[in-house]
Amino acid sequence: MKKVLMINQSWCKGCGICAAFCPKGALEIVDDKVQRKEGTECILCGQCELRCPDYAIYIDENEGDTDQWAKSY
Amino acid sequence: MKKVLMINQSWCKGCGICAAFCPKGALEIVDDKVQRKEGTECILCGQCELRCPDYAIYIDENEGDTDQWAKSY
Amino acid sequence: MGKVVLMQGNEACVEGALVAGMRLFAGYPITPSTEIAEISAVRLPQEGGKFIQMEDEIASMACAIGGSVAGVKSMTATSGPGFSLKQENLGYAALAEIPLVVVDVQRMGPSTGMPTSPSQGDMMMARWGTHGDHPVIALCPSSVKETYDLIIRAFNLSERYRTPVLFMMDEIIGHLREGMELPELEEVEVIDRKTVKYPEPKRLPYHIKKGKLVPEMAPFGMGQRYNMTGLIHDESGFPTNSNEEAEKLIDRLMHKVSDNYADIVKCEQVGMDDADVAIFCYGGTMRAASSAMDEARKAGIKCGIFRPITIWPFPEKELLEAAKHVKRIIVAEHNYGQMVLEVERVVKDACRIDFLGRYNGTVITPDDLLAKIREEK
Amino acid sequence: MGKVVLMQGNEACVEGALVAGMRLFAGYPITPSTEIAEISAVRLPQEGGKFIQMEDEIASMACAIGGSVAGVKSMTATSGPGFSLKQENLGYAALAEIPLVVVDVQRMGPSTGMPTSPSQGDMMMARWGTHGDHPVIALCPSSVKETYDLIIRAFNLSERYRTPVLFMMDEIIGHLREGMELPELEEVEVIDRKTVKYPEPKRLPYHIKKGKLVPEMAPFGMGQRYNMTGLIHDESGFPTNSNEEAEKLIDRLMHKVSDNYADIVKCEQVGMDDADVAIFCYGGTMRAASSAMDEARKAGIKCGIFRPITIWPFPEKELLEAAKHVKRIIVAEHNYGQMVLEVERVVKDACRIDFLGRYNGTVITPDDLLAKIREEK
Amino acid sequence: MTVDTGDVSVKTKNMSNLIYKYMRPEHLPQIWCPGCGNGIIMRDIAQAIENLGLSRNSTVIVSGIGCSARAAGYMDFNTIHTTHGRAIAFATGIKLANPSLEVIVVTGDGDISAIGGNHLIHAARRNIGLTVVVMNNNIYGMTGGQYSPTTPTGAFGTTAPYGNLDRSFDIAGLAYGAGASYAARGSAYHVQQTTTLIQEGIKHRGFSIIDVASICPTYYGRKNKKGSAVDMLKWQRDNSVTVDQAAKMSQEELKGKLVIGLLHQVNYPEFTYAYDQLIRRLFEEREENE
Amino acid sequence: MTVDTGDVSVKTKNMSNLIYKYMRPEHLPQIWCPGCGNGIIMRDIAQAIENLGLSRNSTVIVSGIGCSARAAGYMDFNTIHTTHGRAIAFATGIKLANPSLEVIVVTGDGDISAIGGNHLIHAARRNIGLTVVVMNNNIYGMTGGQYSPTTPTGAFGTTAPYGNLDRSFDIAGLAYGAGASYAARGSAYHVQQTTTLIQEGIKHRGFSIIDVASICPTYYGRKNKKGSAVDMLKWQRDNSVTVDQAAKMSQEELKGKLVIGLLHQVNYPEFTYAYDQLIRRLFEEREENE
Amino acid sequence: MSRQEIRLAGSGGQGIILATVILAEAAIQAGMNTAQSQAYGPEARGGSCKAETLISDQTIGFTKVQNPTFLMALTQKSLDQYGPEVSENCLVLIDSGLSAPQDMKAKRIVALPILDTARTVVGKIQTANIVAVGCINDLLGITDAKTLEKAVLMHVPSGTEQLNIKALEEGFKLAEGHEEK
Amino acid sequence: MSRQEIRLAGSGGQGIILATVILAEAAIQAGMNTAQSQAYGPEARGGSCKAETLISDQTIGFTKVQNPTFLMALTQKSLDQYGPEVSENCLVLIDSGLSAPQDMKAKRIVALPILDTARTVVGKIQTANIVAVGCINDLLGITDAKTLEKAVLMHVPSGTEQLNIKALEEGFKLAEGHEEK
Ligand SMILES: Cc1ncc(C[n+]2csc(CCOP(=O)(O)OP(=O)(O)O)c2C)c(N)n1
Ligand SMILES: Cc1ncc(C[n+]2csc(CCOP(=O)(O)OP(=O)(O)O)c2C)c(N)n1
Ligand code: SF4
Ligand code: SF4
Ligand code: SF4
Ligand code: SF4
Ligand code: SF4
Ligand code: SF4
Ligand SMILES: [Mg+2]
Ligand SMILES: [Mg+2]
Repeated sequence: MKKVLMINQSWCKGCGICAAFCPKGALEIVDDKVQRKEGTECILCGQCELRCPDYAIYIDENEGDTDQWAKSY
Repeated sequence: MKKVLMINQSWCKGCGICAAFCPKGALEIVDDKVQRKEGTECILCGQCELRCPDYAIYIDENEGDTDQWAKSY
Repeated sequence: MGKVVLMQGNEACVEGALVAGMRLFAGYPITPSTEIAEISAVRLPQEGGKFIQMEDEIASMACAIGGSVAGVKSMTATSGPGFSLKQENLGYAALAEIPLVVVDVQRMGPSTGMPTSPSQGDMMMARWGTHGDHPVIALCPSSVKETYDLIIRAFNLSERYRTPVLFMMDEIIGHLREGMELPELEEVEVIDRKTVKYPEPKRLPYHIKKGKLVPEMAPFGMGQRYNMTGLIHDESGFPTNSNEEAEKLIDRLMHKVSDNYADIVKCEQVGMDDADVAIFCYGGTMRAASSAMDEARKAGIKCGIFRPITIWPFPEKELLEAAKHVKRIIVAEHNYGQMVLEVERVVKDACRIDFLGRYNGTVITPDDLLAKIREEK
Repeated sequence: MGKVVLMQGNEACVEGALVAGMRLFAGYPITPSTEIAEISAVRLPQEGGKFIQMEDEIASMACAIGGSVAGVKSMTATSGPGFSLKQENLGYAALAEIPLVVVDVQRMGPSTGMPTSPSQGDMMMARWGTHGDHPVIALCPSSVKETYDLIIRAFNLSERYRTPVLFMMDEIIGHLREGMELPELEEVEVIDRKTVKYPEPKRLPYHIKKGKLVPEMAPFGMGQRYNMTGLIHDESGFPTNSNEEAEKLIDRLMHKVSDNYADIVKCEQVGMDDADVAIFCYGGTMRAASSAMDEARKAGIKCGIFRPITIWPFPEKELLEAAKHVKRIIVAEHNYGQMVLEVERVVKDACRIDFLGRYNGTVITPDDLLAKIREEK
Repeated sequence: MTVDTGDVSVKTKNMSNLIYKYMRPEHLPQIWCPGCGNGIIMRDIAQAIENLGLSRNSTVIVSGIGCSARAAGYMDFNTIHTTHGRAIAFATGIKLANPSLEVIVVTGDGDISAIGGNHLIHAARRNIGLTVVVMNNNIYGMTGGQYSPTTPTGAFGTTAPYGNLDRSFDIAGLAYGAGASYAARGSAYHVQQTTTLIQEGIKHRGFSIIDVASICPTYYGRKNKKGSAVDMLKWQRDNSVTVDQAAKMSQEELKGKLVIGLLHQVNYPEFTYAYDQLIRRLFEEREENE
Repeated sequence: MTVDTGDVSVKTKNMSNLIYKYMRPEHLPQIWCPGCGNGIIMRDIAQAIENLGLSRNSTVIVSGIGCSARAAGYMDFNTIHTTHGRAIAFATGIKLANPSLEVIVVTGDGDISAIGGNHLIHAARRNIGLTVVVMNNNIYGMTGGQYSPTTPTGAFGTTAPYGNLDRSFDIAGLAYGAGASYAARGSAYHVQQTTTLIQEGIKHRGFSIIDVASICPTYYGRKNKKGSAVDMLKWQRDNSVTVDQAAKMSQEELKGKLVIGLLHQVNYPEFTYAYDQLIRRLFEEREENE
Repeated sequence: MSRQEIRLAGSGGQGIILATVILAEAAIQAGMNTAQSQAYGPEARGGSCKAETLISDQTIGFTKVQNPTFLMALTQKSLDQYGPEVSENCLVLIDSGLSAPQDMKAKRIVALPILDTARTVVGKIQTANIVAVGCINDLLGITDAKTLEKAVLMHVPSGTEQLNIKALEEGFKLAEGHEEK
Repeated sequence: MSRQEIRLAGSGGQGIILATVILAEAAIQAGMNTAQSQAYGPEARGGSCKAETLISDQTIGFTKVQNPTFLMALTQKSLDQYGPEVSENCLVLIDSGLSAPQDMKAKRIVALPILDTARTVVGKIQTANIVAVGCINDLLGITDAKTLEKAVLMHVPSGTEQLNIKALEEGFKLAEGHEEK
């Protein structure tokens, strides 16, 4: 199954750790919440997941039927 | 002034430590109290004083006017 | 009839506790409770239980609580200075509703005081020693046999009400050896812990099932995962900032004891049917009182004895009733005046109250009591 | 008129203590008393004094005692759980007669409870928290200004009576900021320690000179070598097994406080001249009471307030007298019912007693009190 | 496997399998501040448990009081949040009563080394089979930034307004000196290494301690001008050396460095095991006599 | 000088000058049992003080509770017998309030390392200028022979009827691990060496500890078949090695040996000194600003 | 000045407590009585936070705000929480970015771009509380500008005086032309 | 048997407490009531030491000896201390080595060479307490020899049974031909 990057914005506190340590600069913090940065590539390395203190970002299998940002969480 | 071996029998608890570590075997315990052992020599080495837990035996200058055992203490 | 054996009070405390099911004892030596630790150290491993000497009394209390949380009936024992140190975690056990028995063999204080002298100076500390409000159950034995029986009751109460029970001994009984009849074990009532038998999904660990007094406990490891805390919590066991939940919790804790006054509170009344003067006493003081009463009656004075066996909650109903039928109550205790304050509060103006306190390391004698009985102000 | 400044209760506690001569503070942080440590840490070295953060509350209490023994006015501060831990050494200080001030900014318990919520749940612990019998002086401020003034009085009492003084604050006052007038320093009465001025050979450290209340203290290092102990001791400061000496000591300790009731016990009575109903309250609760009284009077109800400032010894004389002139006393406190027990004991049947307790983390409001005032059973 | 370039998907549980399995999501996100290192370390513990395949039902998490101590409430095990400093003493009772439980203590630097210091050294001495994970942020977070026994000399806290005069504890070193049979140091930044150290600590039969450098941007960071959470993690990244590297460095070179790795491991009989042996012996002796 | 062969003289004071000067003879002999090692060690302390020429008036002896703690009452200084385990915490207050005092803590193994363990490690960490002399008899004497944190594994006590399962503390080692800047070990037998170690400990500016092996024939000796006081001292004589000798021995060879001597010494700023510097700094800054 | 019961709400890091302290200080400096307090709690760590000041020329008995005469909210969450609690007559100040909840009874609502002003005009979002203090003083007329400035200077960390005075002035300006919704 | 109030005194290490425990045990075995206790205190460490047993066929209220009917002292110090406290009718047993103090009111005094017997006949001074137990039982007639022997065996350490039985027998013998002074 396809791996995807998941974001649970309702848990994100906007600390910026994920973004700072993403090897691809693929994340940014907007209005105290993390989001994918346009025009960057995520290589699903999982670094963000390992260091997010709030478990708000992680890699998962794509079981869902949508590929939208998980803003509504 | 002459050095002498002093004994304060009222403080002596008869533990036998002084006698055991006297290099000359010059002390003995009788009725739970230390005393000089007859026929032995005391060299005033002070070992007994150092180890007596009850400060009942010690070397002192002979200021007194008696050379008796200090049984009456 | 069971076998009669010679036993010391402190020993009876351990033997009774073993019968009640104690299988963990955590303690720290202190005169005059030390024999309880020493005998536990010998006896527990023989029964497959464990004794541990912790680094201090705080740790002992915490360790005993831990043992209970893991499902093992636990006890700790100490004397005055150590009892002071156990207070913080006593509050924890009361709030988190952890059954265990804490023995205090009282000695003369304050501070190091006179370590080997008898006293009953910790009675109020048993009630008020820790911060905040919480329920307290405390018992006081007055013979070796009663120590044995009552420590079993202490464990039973702690299990029934899920609360620490204080066992307030004194040196008089702790170090007394006398003959006592061992009960037939089958005849001893032992209340086993009401535990959750199989894990229930979404179970609320502090929810009380219909008809139950307290939430059933789930020993750690049995499969029912939940949270315990010393913070104010709701039925889920998690901290809450809700003022309603806080009030509900404190009310419930208090009421589980006060609503069951009749089950918990026991006292002995001797010769009170026709008494004019009553001796109010507890623990080892009872022994002088009973001799004094005999003497007084011989001298034609109608003397009786009112003895709380449960000292906390205070037997106020029985005492008030009794006070109405006597002219005087003499409160005799080995302290500067502790339970006498409760007697005053409860009895109000129902009868005269005299106080005989002893706080010099000696024991109140029958003669002391007789003199007080004869004294007319 | 002195300058009016905005100050927090906890800050006033430190500033007052500095004026009283505090030069050593030993503490361990705990909400809601932490500011007292924090402000002490800033202010003490500025005044040539010392702040130390110890490893726990037991050590803090011991360290403060040590400071006092070496001749420096010392203080420690904490909240409920830490107050539990200080109890053992509090008994030591009482027995060895060491002046110092112990502040407890109460928070809601039992156990960790609701750490940031107001409470007055440690009032009985202040009296009974440690083992054995010992005297207790405890004060309760009900405004920032009173905190400042009363902490000075706490130090003065501790020096005059050579005894630890408990300063029982609550979160309401501890975290309240209000304006207060700084006194002119010359006008502040500060009692300096009565110390031995030059070493006297064979001086008995616990001997009381004629006309003195307590034995003069000799700070360690001034040349008067002697012994202090937490064991029962005689005038020489050495342990004794004499029962007479034991009784003499305990009696003396108790009497130095009880005989000076008039000097030590203070209370405030507002509107009690013509009151039909009195609110009994202390500490932060006073603020709701004074608003409630105003409202009640507006509504034609003759309401008064009886407020102990000294809470231990309990102001029983004044209270009993007051009780005789009112129909009802409403005891309002932020706990499940602590001082109300003392009120009951003292007032007996002199008037009706109602209780308004709050133990859910919220504050009693004037409306709560008014409702109680209007309530007729 | 083709590497996905970053699709994002909605899934009802809204969290990774690890979190779903080992945490109590209804209580997340934690009360911890944004960027607090504790969340990272708590995840390390979960990962270590996952790697070892421990049963949640027979694992106990014990904590004291502090920000860090709140961890117990978030983890889906048998959890108990005790009194300040006493976690190890409670844990000792639990382990003794039921040695088959895996007992993990999660604690802060103040909790374990200030008020709780005595229990730490005695548990280490006894070699009782507990695993202690310290979320060491060099400060008292919960009470608002007072210096702790691990605050470096000269650093600031609300009670060290002029710079801390105390020297600081090396918690792992202290525990080792007291007899801990396993002592290691990790950091919030070094997620994988720390996970492994915790994992090995749990596996170790005896008392083990993993002192993990956490970050408290709110108090320690602010008071000491250490910048944001990100800055603090970067500091850890840039100033850590492994135990092996450290062995080759001078005292001077080691100044200001964080030494990460397994500091010490040795085998002694575990306390509750020895106790069970004793009971067995007594039972056998009794049988022989009967 | 002709050596006298043992005349005995009566003198009113009935004791040596050392004892006369530093003890309170009206309280002698001590309540200690016959042959108790504490008396020897107490004399060592007095001798060390004599050698250093300390003033009795500016020397403070602080003790906790235990047989050993009774020492305070016998010594003619400013003496304070505190609560069990808390001597160091009291002493910290005394030293802080008046750093010019020489503060010596006299304590037992239980007092200092069981209930008082936390204060020990924190005072060591702070490097506050106290000198701690431990009368270490490997047992709780005062309460009648329960095992202590220094009772060897396998040894007996009233609460270790089947042999002690705990491992034991090396008190000097523990204090060193916690940061003590001076740590030494003496014994009741080695009077002169121990005196010197105490003397150097007092001289040392900072926290110093001298862990002295005492003997308790009444409880430890009896419970563990160690014979009389004399036998126990002989054991110390025959089984001690110096630090230097120990350095050349293997772990195996060191088993059951008592290592005597200075274990560790290093210089850090003493705590109350650092504090006074801070106050001076603040005063100077204020003056500058005014 | 008649009795004012002032409640300020926002999120943990917004300096809400300091704002009430400054208002209380201003009241003192203006010769009035005051009682300032705050809700402590885990909320202080990130969640919403409230602080209060009573100001009156009478002696202050009960020290807690019971019936706010003024409420300010700087976050939607805190507005949603505390907004509905206040009565009709309470004056409510909200940041322009927020929208008043449906169940709010208060009629007098002022929306001002406090956060934005701090961020963009003053240049530091952390000064929002001081901007707010300026607005509040203007709205309630607690004291004159000079006294308020003094109060601010007594309570802000040294080194930040300039910045905070600027923030205060921007607050004054903001409130000047305000309009009640 | 009528109520006996037995007090034993000696020095710390003489096993005085054990002796009273054995007497108490003997009483129990003989179907009587008993209350045994001892003075704890620093005295236990070397100084003089006292222990007590009440024996009665009635229920025992107050548990402490108030008016001893029997006193034994094994050291001069303890005899000097406790001797003068007892009344005329108290039976006093002392070791032959001791001399009764002047101010002792008791008339019935028995001196027996207890210590000497233990040391020389039994061969171990530590057995003096058991020798004494034998004497006391004989003097007071608490129970028969068999029961007393059982009581002794219940309380002496295993391995020392032989020695103690011998001591007990020597005690019996000693008391047999005794003579009150
Ligand atoms: C007996 C007691 N003393 C003090 C406190 C207050 N208190 C709570 S947490 C804490 C410090 C916590 O520090 P640490 O363990 O380092 O945890 P952190 O918050 O930094 O994670 C203190 C002093 C308390 N709850 N109980
Ligand atoms: C809080 C407290 N707990 C326990 C005791 C009882 N107690 C007195 S001394 C002692 C042990 C002393 O052991 P140690 O320090 O080794 O001294 P020793 O008697 O062996 O010299 C104990 C447990 C006490 N007095 N106070
Ligand atoms: S998975 Fe790796 S590349 Fe993708 S966002 Fe996270 S850290 Fe960046
Ligand atoms: S690390 Fe987590 S909490 Fe922090 S910004 Fe990224 S997703 Fe949000
Ligand atoms: S060492 Fe001292 S107490 Fe012991 S026998 Fe010799 S003189 Fe007596
Ligand atoms: S001085 Fe020396 S020789 Fe003389 S008795 Fe003492 S130890 Fe023996
Ligand atoms: S205060 Fe520090 S340790 Fe506590 S939650 Fe915030 S960042 Fe974490
Ligand atoms: S019991 Fe041991 S330590 Fe205590 S006095 Fe006796 S021999 Fe010394
Ligand atoms: Mg921390
Ligand atoms: Mg010892």
